[in-house]
Amino acid sequence: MSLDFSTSLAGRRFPNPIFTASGCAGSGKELSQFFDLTDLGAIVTKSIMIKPRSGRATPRMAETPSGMLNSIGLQGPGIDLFLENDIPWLRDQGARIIVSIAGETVEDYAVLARKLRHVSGISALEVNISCPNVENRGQVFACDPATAADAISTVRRNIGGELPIIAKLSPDVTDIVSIATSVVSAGADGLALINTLLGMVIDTSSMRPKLSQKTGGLSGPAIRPVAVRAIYQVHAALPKVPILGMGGVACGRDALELVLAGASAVSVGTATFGDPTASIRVKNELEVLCEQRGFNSFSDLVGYAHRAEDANEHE
Amino acid sequence: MSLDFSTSLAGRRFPNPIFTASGCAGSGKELSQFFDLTDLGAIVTKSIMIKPRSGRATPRMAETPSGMLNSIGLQGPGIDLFLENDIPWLRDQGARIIVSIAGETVEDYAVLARKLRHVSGISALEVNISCPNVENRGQVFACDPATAADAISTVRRNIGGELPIIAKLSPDVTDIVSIATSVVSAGADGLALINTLLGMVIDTSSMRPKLSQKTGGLSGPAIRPVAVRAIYQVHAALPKVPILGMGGVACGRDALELVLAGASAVSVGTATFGDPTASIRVKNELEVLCEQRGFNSFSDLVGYAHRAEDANEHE
Amino acid sequence: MAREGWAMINPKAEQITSEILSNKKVGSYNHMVFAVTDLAAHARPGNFVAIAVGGPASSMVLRRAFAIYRSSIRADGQGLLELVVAASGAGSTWLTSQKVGDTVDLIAPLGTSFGIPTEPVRSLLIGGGYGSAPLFALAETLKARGCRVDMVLGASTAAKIYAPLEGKRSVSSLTITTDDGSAGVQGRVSDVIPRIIKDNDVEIIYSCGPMAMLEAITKIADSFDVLHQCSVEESMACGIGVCMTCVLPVLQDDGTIRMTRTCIDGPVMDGSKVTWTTSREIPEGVWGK
Amino acid sequence: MAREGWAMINPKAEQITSEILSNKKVGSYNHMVFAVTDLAAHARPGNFVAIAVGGPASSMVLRRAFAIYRSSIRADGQGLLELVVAASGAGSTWLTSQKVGDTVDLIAPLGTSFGIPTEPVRSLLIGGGYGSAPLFALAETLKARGCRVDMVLGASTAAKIYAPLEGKRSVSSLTITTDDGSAGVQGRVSDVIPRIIKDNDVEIIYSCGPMAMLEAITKIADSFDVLHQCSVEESMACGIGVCMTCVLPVLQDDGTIRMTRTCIDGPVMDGSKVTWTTSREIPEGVWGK
Ligand SMILES: Cc1cc2nc3c(=O)[nH]c(=O)nc-3n(C[C@H](O)[C@H](O)[C@H](O)COP(=O)(O)OP(=O)(O)OC[C@H]3O[C@@H](n4cnc5c(N)ncnc54)[C@H](O)[C@@H]3O)c2cc1C
Ligand SMILES: Cc1cc2nc3c(=O)[nH]c(=O)nc-3n(C[C@H](O)[C@H](O)[C@H](O)COP(=O)(O)OP(=O)(O)OC[C@H]3O[C@@H](n4cnc5c(N)ncnc54)[C@H](O)[C@@H]3O)c2cc1C
Ligand SMILES: Cc1cc2nc3c(=O)[nH]c(=O)nc-3n(C[C@H](O)[C@H](O)[C@H](O)COP(=O)(O)O)c2cc1C
Ligand SMILES: Cc1cc2nc3c(=O)[nH]c(=O)nc-3n(C[C@H](O)[C@H](O)[C@H](O)COP(=O)(O)O)c2cc1C
Ligand code: FES
Ligand code: FES
Repeated sequence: MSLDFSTSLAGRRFPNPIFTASGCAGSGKELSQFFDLTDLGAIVTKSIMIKPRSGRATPRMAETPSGMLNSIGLQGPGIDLFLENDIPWLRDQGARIIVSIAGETVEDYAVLARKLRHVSGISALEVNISCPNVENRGQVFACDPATAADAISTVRRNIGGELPIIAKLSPDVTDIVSIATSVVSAGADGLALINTLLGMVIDTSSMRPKLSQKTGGLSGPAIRPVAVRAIYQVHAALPKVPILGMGGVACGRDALELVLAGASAVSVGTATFGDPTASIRVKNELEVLCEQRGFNSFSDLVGYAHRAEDANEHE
Repeated sequence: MSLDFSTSLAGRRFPNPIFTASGCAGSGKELSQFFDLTDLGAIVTKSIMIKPRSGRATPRMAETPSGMLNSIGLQGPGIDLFLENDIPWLRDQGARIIVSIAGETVEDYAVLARKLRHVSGISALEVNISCPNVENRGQVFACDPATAADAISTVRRNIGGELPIIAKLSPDVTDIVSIATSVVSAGADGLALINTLLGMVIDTSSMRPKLSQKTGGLSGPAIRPVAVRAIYQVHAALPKVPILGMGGVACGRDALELVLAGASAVSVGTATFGDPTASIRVKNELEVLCEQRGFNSFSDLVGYAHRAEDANEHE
Repeated sequence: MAREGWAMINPKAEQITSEILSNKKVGSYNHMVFAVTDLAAHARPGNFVAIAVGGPASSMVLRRAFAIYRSSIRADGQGLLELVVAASGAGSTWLTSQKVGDTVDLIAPLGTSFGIPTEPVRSLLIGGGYGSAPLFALAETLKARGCRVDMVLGASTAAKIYAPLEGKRSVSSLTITTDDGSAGVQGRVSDVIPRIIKDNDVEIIYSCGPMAMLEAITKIADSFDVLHQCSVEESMACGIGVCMTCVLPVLQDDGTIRMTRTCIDGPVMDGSKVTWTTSREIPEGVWGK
Repeated sequence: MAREGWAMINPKAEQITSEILSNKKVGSYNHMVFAVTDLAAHARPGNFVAIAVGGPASSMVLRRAFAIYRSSIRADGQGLLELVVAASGAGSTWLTSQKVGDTVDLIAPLGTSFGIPTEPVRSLLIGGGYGSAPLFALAETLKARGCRVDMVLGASTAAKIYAPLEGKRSVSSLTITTDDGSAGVQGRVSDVIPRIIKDNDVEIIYSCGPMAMLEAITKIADSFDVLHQCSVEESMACGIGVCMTCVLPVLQDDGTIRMTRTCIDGPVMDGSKVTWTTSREIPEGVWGK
């Protein structure tokens, strides 16, 4: 029997579990040069804000051992131009679309949700709450259960009952399970784990922080053990909440690791910078690995590492 | 003029700023096969507990991209045998000794401090508070400002006024500055930053967590950007509190990065596993880098990356 | 934005495993030849390649960009790409230490190329350090179009001037400057350019080199009201337009200044449209600031 | 603990840059020869080497341990170490793909060695897969001491039996077992050992191979009351005794069972003193549990 490689996330079905990661696939156009976007489970768009954003000054990146720092600062055209240009184009390609939104205030999230409410052709919203909350001394929404829940419940109220909400959490917290629990109570249908870790590189020639904004987000294989841990912990605590996993996935083995920890789908981010077709390769390799392990359905592998030590092994 | 490579940490002077990292240098004997222990600024001993500890079952480690996970579980002989065997031996070598202690209850820290109070030949105590607090649902001491302060003030009270206390913090917190501030108020003379990050690896063959205890501590170059960020943040907030930096240092450049961020001394951990003489190499390389930059005194480099953007450059 | 349709983003780019056919030290640089497909036929002067570095277990997750020095199809049909690589950090040091017969993962051709005038014009090509690399192929193309080509190459010291004999064939004059005077005129390229522009009545400048040099050339070009196409060099994480790390503030056709990706809307850009800035801040007036 | 003074911890170990002199595929393995200093003279059967893998920009931070197959000093004084390497994961695959003339960073000799009886005894050497590697040099040593040496090698399939002709010189009998029957007896080493022990009146068993095999052999050895020295294989982060990752529960002279480092108090250990456990828990009775 052949493998059913489709997955379900927050009530939606996707033909396969490999997605792009927000901010790591441009508008989709750039990658469509290298492969057909419909070959992926979904395209997750770069987090969009209400207004056009220049992002931060350069240098915006620094390579680190098995990873990189970025401080793009959410450069983008703003929601109106995004809905005018990017979404129709992706829809024309036949790609499944997950729109990522980001705000600086709770009201921002409300506005964005209302703008997206009646847009057709979107499979889900990914709500990036790893942004500084300008109303709360710049503290990141995702760093506090209450402000995280605030942002999510606001989206829930404004988006209506249709579109699934995936809350994207930051790993830079003392207790990620409490944040996860809080946003799920606030109406999140799924969780995206993990966003980047806060890091810094100092240029030992100039003897100053390398990035113009000093700190940046650490991504890539270096952080994979943190992603696996976060996904495992959250899946153990909230086994029914679907997880979109990400963090350092560069091959099928890596994706499988996140799936076994509890991810129902996996986004490929930084790996795409080193290899434009990384996501397609990850997808193909993961499919083979699932088959080799004798599973008929991808969904049986989700969270499989949680089974009891003495559980009967899968035949 | 030649470089003054000595450093001062929590009121004690060390001939150079490169130390071993707790848990990464055995008892010292094993490394003394490869170099003279007095060539390092200090030897930081493996965290010792009150009683003998078997540590955790194997597998205790997993390699990760540019890093590794460990879950040794503080295997050790207990404080009495440690004081009987390890300390006299290190003292005989002429090594400068920083003793790391770890407890499961606040009272453990009190007992350990009292046992160490009158031991001669110790330069400082490193208090590892990244341990589960059995009296508080296993929550790690270092993850909460109050429990972290509890452990430190207990050590302070029991150690007397003589021996400097360096509190070793975990990076797995939402706000490391608040923890740092709290332990300094509680009597810490210095801070050790950072302990390992909580991570997990899943074996994709057995489809279970690779480590017997599932999670482990992530160390090595992969985490260096997190260490630099933590040191930079804490030094910015508490510029007068000396920092013993660590996390992914494998060469002189890496050590310099931590120093520029604010570390007065740097411990070399995981790198020693890949290269027994790593700490000596780091020391020699760092010395050259300091000289090349025209500094007369190592201490002028500590926190140098914090100077104002328009500050006059060092001549 | 200048770029309109998605079909225009690197339409000829291919990702291939490429064998190193030659690797020779020339002054401070390594001249390296790579076996490629007939993508070589599509590479234009100014395009770059992106190479994965460090081997299968590499800790370096990002590609390195290199300007194409020459691209050609050998008589036997084998496509060739030639690069000039300075061993500076870990990635380029790894690349230059690869041996003939070793293979690398390479994507090319990427980015914009130098605009070639349809009429014969008097051109000045200016390169700093390995920035001379893309200029020789450009010189050939311009020469073939009947253009006059003068060239200025500058570097800190003689060993960092890359100017092989065969490369200089198409050049009417070559002026060299070095900071230490070890070759040519002591000084910077900007010291000698104004006179060359005047003497030869230069109509267009092409440049490639460090950002500070490009900025200085832009000022001179603007003061003489001469066109200036420069190949910029910003840190690039992806090289294919998906990461937004490589941006510069560039004046758009709609009058806005936008943070523009130098990997797909560059590396060749109109110098006068770039807001050159040394401060680590977004300049005033940039769209979305 | 068996080991008393610090001076006894790997007293002859050296860290060197070592050139690969030969690298040949033999069945499933690579037989590799490394140029070393006269540390080769200090290596004893059972010792291992620790090699850094992945090159200068490696993402692999830990060394890999390999049992020494042979160590010798060539006529011209050149020290040689020979290893048998199975390309399994990223590190060993990197190592086996290095070419003759490439260099690696290597530390040797490390760990304990097989104890050699002072009197001639009847010995049985048992290897699983590449676990045969250290047994041939041991066989030579035993033979030179007048011991009878029988050998059993087992693996899943014929290609995984490493038993070169020159290695077998010192062996009185060689029995091979494979799971799939592609060579020798179909089955496991434990199926054939009891008969060999009885037939040859074996006094001491030396073994090297997977942990499950060593455990099975320990049971048999104990049942026949035969000495059993085994070379264990636990994941090692450092190989020099500083990390505590490589431990096994081992009975000490003072009667306690302690989590003992297999890199410095092993890899060769007394099989009957090891608490073999497949559960991922510390067994009851271990000191400090
Ligand atoms: C469009 C373009 C064309 C280039 N052409 C050439 C060329 O023809 N010959 C050549 O030798 N080099 C060229 N470079 C620079 C080259 O891509 C490498 O960045 C440089 O070799 C240093 O890399 P490294 O790995 O040795 O240094 P590392 O310090 O290891 O690099 C770390 C990171 O910083 C980036 N970085 C470091 N230095 C530079 C730099 N000067 N410019 C941009 N990014 C940098 C690297 O790309 C990498 O991501 C070009 C760069 C760009 C963007
Ligand atoms: C004392 C000793 C002697 C050994 N002798 C040999 C030998 O003669 N020939 C040979 O081919 N191999 C030998 N090994 C195994 C070898 O050290 C490597 O672990 C193995 O080659 C797999 O490494 P990798 O990098 O390919 O796999 P990876 O999966 O990349 O390894 C990841 C990590 O897990 C560890 N690991 C993986 N497999 C094993 C294993 N089977 N045993 C211990 N650790 C493992 C690695 O050391 C590494 O730290 C020996 C190991 C030990 C401890
Ligand atoms: C250059 C870059 C830009 C990113 N932009 C966003 C973003 O806009 N929104 C978001 O939620 N995450 C963003 N991320 C985080 C990724 O989506 C992902 O969560 C993270 O990088 C970990 O995955 P990876 O290791 O596969 O890259 C960005 C990451 C990178 C490297
Ligand atoms: C095997 C291992 C054991 C460790 N044991 C201890 C310990 O006993 N006490 C402690 O405070 N830190 C311990 N650490 C943490 C290190 O001291 C250090 O903080 C951390 O590894 C980061 O530094 P590195 O990247 O240089 O290893 C241990 C780390 C490793 C890898
Ligand atoms: S380098 Fe990624 S967008 Fe230009
Ligand atoms: S491998 Fe580190 S103590 Fe044995």
